[in-house]
Amino acid sequence: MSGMNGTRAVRVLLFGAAADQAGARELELQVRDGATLGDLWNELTGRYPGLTPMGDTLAFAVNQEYAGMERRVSPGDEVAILPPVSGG
Amino acid sequence: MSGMNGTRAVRVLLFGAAADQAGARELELQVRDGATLGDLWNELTGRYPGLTPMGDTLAFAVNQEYAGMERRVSPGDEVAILPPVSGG
Amino acid sequence: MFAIVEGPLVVGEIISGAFRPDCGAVATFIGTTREDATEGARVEYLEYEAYRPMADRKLAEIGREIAERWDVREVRIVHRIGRVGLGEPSVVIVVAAPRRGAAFEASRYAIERIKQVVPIWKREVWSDGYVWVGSQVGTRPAARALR
Amino acid sequence: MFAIVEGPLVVGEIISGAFRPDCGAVATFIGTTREDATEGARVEYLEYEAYRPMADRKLAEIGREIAERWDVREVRIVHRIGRVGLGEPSVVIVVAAPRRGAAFEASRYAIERIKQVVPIWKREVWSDGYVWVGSQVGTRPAARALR
Repeated sequence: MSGMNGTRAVRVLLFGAAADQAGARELELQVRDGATLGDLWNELTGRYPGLTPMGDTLAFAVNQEYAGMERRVSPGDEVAILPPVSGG
Repeated sequence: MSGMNGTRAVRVLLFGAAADQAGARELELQVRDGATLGDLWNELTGRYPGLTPMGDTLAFAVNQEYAGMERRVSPGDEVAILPPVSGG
Repeated sequence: MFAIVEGPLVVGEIISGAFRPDCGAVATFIGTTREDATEGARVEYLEYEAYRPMADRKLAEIGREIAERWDVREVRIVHRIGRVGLGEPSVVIVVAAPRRGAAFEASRYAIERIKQVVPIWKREVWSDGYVWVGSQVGTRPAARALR
Repeated sequence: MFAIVEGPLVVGEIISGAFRPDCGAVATFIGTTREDATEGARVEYLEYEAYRPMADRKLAEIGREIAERWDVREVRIVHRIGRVGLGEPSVVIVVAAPRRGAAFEASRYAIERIKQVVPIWKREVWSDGYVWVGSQVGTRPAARALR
């Protein structure tokens, strides 16, 4: 959501091995206007370098639908960091 | 089994539609030495003509294993007349 | 476990009994009796008849064929005979395997083989007579016409 | 019926609820947790985690994909999450169809799709640590080496 100071926050959820590697399951990130999932990922790995080696294996969802790195993220979006699924 | 008079009987079981068409589920037939399933079938259709139209669809078993028309039948054998199976 | 039984099949028990810690996949196939209807008549129930013990032996033989072809650890086939109501299970096939490919393939193989070689026959009892499935012989008007 | 549940799956109930008089075939797939062992260590139990409600929506989406591709009349997928003991079911898939070909194909499709797109993760808890299946990340000696 847009704050009074112009910052824009998205909610980021991490699952499975990604939560382990980051040491966090849920956090908020400020994103600038026009930011993409790719920008958010760069920000995230800057803060949690343990995620970097998982990069190639991860999928991303925005508002509970799979999305590519070019996808724009907006305030209030729910972004999820999804390791290779292993249900069944 | 060989009787005192030299006759040789096999037990014949009929199932499903074949039992319907013959009007019998179980019977004994005398067979001569060296008789085959084919001979027995001829004897059977002579006695129960209702079976004749089913001939092409039937399978036969001797002592509970599928057998062809050339198979010899011996006294004490159990012969089964098997319409197309429809289990499952 | 290969069996021909009279009376309802308790599907959950048959299946759960096949769970094994060395298997990750359990594929099952359940045949249920299907409602059928034509103009003015409908199936009321089915009645299965088996040639025993040949049918029992053939079920076990299918189990051996499966064990030769796939890495499976448990195969169960239970076929019901006698009167079976509509929508009720007539056969339950359970295959437990380490891997799902084998479990799927073997369960499909089992039902195809049952329909080829196991001496069991199904009679559909309609509101206007019966018919032996596969032979089209019976007391229904249409079946009588084929005699 | 598409559900993600905590606690044991009652397989018989899930399956029997899918029997329908217009269907002759019910194919099911049950995934069970598999024992695994390496030198000096073994799996003690599994723990599943889901991203809900995305996972629920993806299960329902698989159901819609199946309905578009095959003539099926009932599809049920129930996935368990949380701790699951060895040899216990973690997922039950049930497909009822008029004909068996469709039932077999659709049940296989369902498990393959679950393993592709449903956000559920499995953690193997070993006697010497845990590992996230698929990521090979965890606290086991071998998993730590990969970090």
